[in-house]
Amino acid sequence: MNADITKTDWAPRVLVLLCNWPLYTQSDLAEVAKTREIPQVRVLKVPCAGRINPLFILMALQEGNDGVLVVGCPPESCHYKAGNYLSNRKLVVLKRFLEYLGMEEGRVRFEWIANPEQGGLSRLVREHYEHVKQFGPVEKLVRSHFASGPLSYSSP
Amino acid sequence: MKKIAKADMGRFIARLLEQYMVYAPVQVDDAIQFQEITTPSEAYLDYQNSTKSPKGVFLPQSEVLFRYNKGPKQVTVTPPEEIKKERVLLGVRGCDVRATLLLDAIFNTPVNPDVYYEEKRGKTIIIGLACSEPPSLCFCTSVGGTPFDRKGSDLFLIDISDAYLVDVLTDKGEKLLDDTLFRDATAADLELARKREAEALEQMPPPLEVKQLKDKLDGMVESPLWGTLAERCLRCGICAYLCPSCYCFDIVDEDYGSSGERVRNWDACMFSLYSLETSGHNPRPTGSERWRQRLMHKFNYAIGQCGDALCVGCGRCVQGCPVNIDIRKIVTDVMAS
Amino acid sequence: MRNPYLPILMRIERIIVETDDEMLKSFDLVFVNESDGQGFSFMPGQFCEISVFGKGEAPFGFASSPLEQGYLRITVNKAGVLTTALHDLAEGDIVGLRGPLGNGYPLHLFEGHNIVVIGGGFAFTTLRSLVVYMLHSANRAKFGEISIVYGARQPGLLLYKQELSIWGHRDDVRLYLTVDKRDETWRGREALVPNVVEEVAPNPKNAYAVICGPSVMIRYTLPKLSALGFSPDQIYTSLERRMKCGLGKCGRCNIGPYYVCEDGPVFSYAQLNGLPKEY
Amino acid sequence: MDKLTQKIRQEAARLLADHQVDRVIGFQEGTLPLRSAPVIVHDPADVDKLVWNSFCGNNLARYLRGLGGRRVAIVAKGCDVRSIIALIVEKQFSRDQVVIIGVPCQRMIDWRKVAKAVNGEILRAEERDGELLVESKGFKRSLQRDDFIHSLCAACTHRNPIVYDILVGEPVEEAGQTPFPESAAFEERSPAERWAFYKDEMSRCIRCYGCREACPMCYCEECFVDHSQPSWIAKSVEPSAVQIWQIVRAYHQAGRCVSCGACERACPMNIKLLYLTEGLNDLAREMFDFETGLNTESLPPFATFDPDAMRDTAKQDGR
Repeated sequence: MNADITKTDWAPRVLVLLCNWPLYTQSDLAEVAKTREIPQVRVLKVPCAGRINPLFILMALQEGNDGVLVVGCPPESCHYKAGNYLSNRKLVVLKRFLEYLGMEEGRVRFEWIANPEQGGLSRLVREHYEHVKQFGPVEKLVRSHFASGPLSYSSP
Repeated sequence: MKKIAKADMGRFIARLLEQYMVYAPVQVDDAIQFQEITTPSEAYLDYQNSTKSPKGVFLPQSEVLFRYNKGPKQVTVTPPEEIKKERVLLGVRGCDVRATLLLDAIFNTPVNPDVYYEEKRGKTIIIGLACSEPPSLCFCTSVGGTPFDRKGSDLFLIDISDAYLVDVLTDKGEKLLDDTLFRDATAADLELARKREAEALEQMPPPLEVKQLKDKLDGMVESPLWGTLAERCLRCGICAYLCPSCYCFDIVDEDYGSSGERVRNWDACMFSLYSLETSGHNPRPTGSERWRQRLMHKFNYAIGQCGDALCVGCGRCVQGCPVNIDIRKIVTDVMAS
Repeated sequence: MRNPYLPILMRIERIIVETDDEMLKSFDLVFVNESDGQGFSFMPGQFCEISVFGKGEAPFGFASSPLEQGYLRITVNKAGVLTTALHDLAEGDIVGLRGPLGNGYPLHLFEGHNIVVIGGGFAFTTLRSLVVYMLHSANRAKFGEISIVYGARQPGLLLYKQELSIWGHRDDVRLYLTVDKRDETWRGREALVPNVVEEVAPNPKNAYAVICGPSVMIRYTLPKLSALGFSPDQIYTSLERRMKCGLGKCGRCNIGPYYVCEDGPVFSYAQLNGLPKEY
Repeated sequence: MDKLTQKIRQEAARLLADHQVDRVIGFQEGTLPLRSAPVIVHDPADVDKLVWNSFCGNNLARYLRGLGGRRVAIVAKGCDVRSIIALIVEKQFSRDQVVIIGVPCQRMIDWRKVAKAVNGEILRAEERDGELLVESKGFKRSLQRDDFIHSLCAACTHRNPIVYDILVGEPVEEAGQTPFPESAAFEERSPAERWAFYKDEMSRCIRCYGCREACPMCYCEECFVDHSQPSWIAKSVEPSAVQIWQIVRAYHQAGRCVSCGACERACPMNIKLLYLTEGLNDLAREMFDFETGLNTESLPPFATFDPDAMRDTAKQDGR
């Protein structure tokens, strides 16, 4: 899909899955707004990192996101007590499994931050954005679209 | 009768490739499957049996029926473009060609013909390949075929050591021949081919007793056999997907927001989703009903539907079943019951 | 020849909420391209595949009669992916239609006979088509007595209330409405369909019964009809199954050697005798 | 081996005759060389079908799906028993519902390996004292049995049944943990090569779900690929859909897989699958110090956590 876009025009598309709970103050929200200034960054708030089905991440990659960043609370300060302990295990294993299969390191990333308003969130998102930019457009796991795809997928 | 030296096959395939899209058996790691080739050397004709049957040439596992675009209060529907390049299906066993003839009866119907199948079928020339070394688990002679079954092929190749004898069966086949590569076969060639045919037939196991199978199954709507089979069956789709004559399919929309495609995919009667209804009711809720369906469809209903059993004895389901459910044994058990 | 897999584009002209729980809606569809409508004809009991593009297709029996000109009606219970998507559409939206598919009720057999129509719940759709067809002034004389037994769980779940009211006032049709559980609005019967059939005791002589409804209703009504003297070849039903192609090709909807889509969906119980009970 | 078969038949006959169980799940002679087949015996008169040999590769714990309230006996080698334990941990049935006829495993033969080594179709095969006699059209050959052990069996560390009700045969000496060669070799490649390999292998997938259905742990009433609300991935063989299907199938086995190899053994397209689950098993060992099916108390790693352990409070992304 991105093949005809020249490298210089290209900017990565990044999905940020952000836990809703550490966002208390105006300055927290300002941080979220700041991340949205980065082109093609989409921030999706979730009620807890524990809500994230690993399939969300695979779907995001399949739909052509160049990076996926999950930002949650540190496990011990989860609003729901255990949500992040469980998601920590699941998401880290998924990330490491994808990298085991050859997915670029850090295309999928998990971070826990306690206080977004201290500039942490936008810095983190920017960092992730710059990190995935170096890989160029994502190819692995991207769904082939019919506009360019074949009429039948099977080698018969 | 013509013949072509094996050494010339590469040149023959190269010539085919100039004009046709060529599907041939290709060894991909440890599997042999029919796929489009771009160079003659990809074709692997010394195979015994392909892992997957060539049915996908006519009925691809996933095939776009049409594409749609959605706008506000409007939709456009675009069917796929017509196939421009004719195809050659090279090196197919007689059993697989026979399966194609059975599928013709399902898809090329006078009313509501399946236009997708029909087009691909009509634009494909079939070069059959005699089965000189039938695998031991094959049973084509039990279900009306032979290792040298020529029916349905346009050209039919018989391995005679350093050459293939070429049986020219249709005009479609004849137009592929040319004088530089194909010569008239000699009496000795014909004799050798006959010998090969006799040897191959001799290698076949004694045919299973299937004449009364349909009648027998008529009385088995309720039978403990179905439960016994279901008990061991994993309910995967291996047998159906490897089978050259299983053709069931599912139709789904793959949506991309404002546009998408309607796709048909192979389906299998062993899957629960195959018959599960929206209400949650499944008319074939367990493996027993699904096994009854599988066996009945192949050896009973199919007789009325396409004139013959939907089994060509290729042995792929026997080879592929992870728990060794063996159709030969099932048929024997049914007949003995 | 028309590619039978390509849907005809239809515009939703009217949406009617049929039941109190709003789970059933009727959709009146008109051809987007008039030319598609020319030569389009169907008979009561036939069905079509409706597409919501992006969600897929599902089969629905025609609820309108061929003699209701200008639109095709389907009535849809909100249950799965496609029907939910259909319920979310608005008037003016576009859907696809493939059909007519299958065989209708055997009207050539029915003509000259008394007809007993037995329906339950939202399975009354093609029965509506049949009744409207038979009651039409051009057709009424071809049929003998027409009786209708129609039941729903609650009064608010009866479909086609307008038609029911019209039929109730006609003197050439016997309409027996019933509900499983009455409420304050209901002054009619409170009884189960099989019991009403037993009570009104249609005469099997020179008659056909057509029965559509939930399987449990059918299971208890069939013995009542037999007891009254109806033989299996005098009782017709319309079956439903998971379907995909509607053309007898994709497998799955067969009952024994019959494909519900192609050989049905209308069957007599004589035809179904001895076949696997896969419905 | 014959003695083991005898013993299994005796025990099965006894359990059925005494109505201790209503069926015995075991192996019977297959209809193909080098393959034994699962069998479910209901009648003491049928116990002579039961056999034990080096072709009993299937994981029979798969047949404990949908057990309901029944009580059954199962012939189980090391990996089958681990699956049984894992299924008990996941509350699929209770321990007293299964009478485990444990058999210390002699390591099973990989019929594909033999087929590859022998030129021509194998018509008959027989195992005799460490020898594998195979008969092909026109010739017979004797092979060293140990050269054709399934790669997973060769690396197995739990050949003895961990729990059992009846033990048939003598316990074997367990080997220590060694890296699984196929995943070790995979890991040594560059990321690009790894992805290319995965992509290439998956291009043969026909979505028959043989891998899923052969696996004792894939017991979900509805698999994620079959969901319609939401529909996670396309039902077609579109490459990314197929790749995600297999990633998630393997991933759902993280900390649940017992390394029996049922998935890869079942694959009709000879797709390599073991480096996926073995890679995850390595991760489970490294991150959570966990191995599946060793006791009936430990929950699989994704079902629990340990707030005191570093591994659960610090993110472990291995970078």
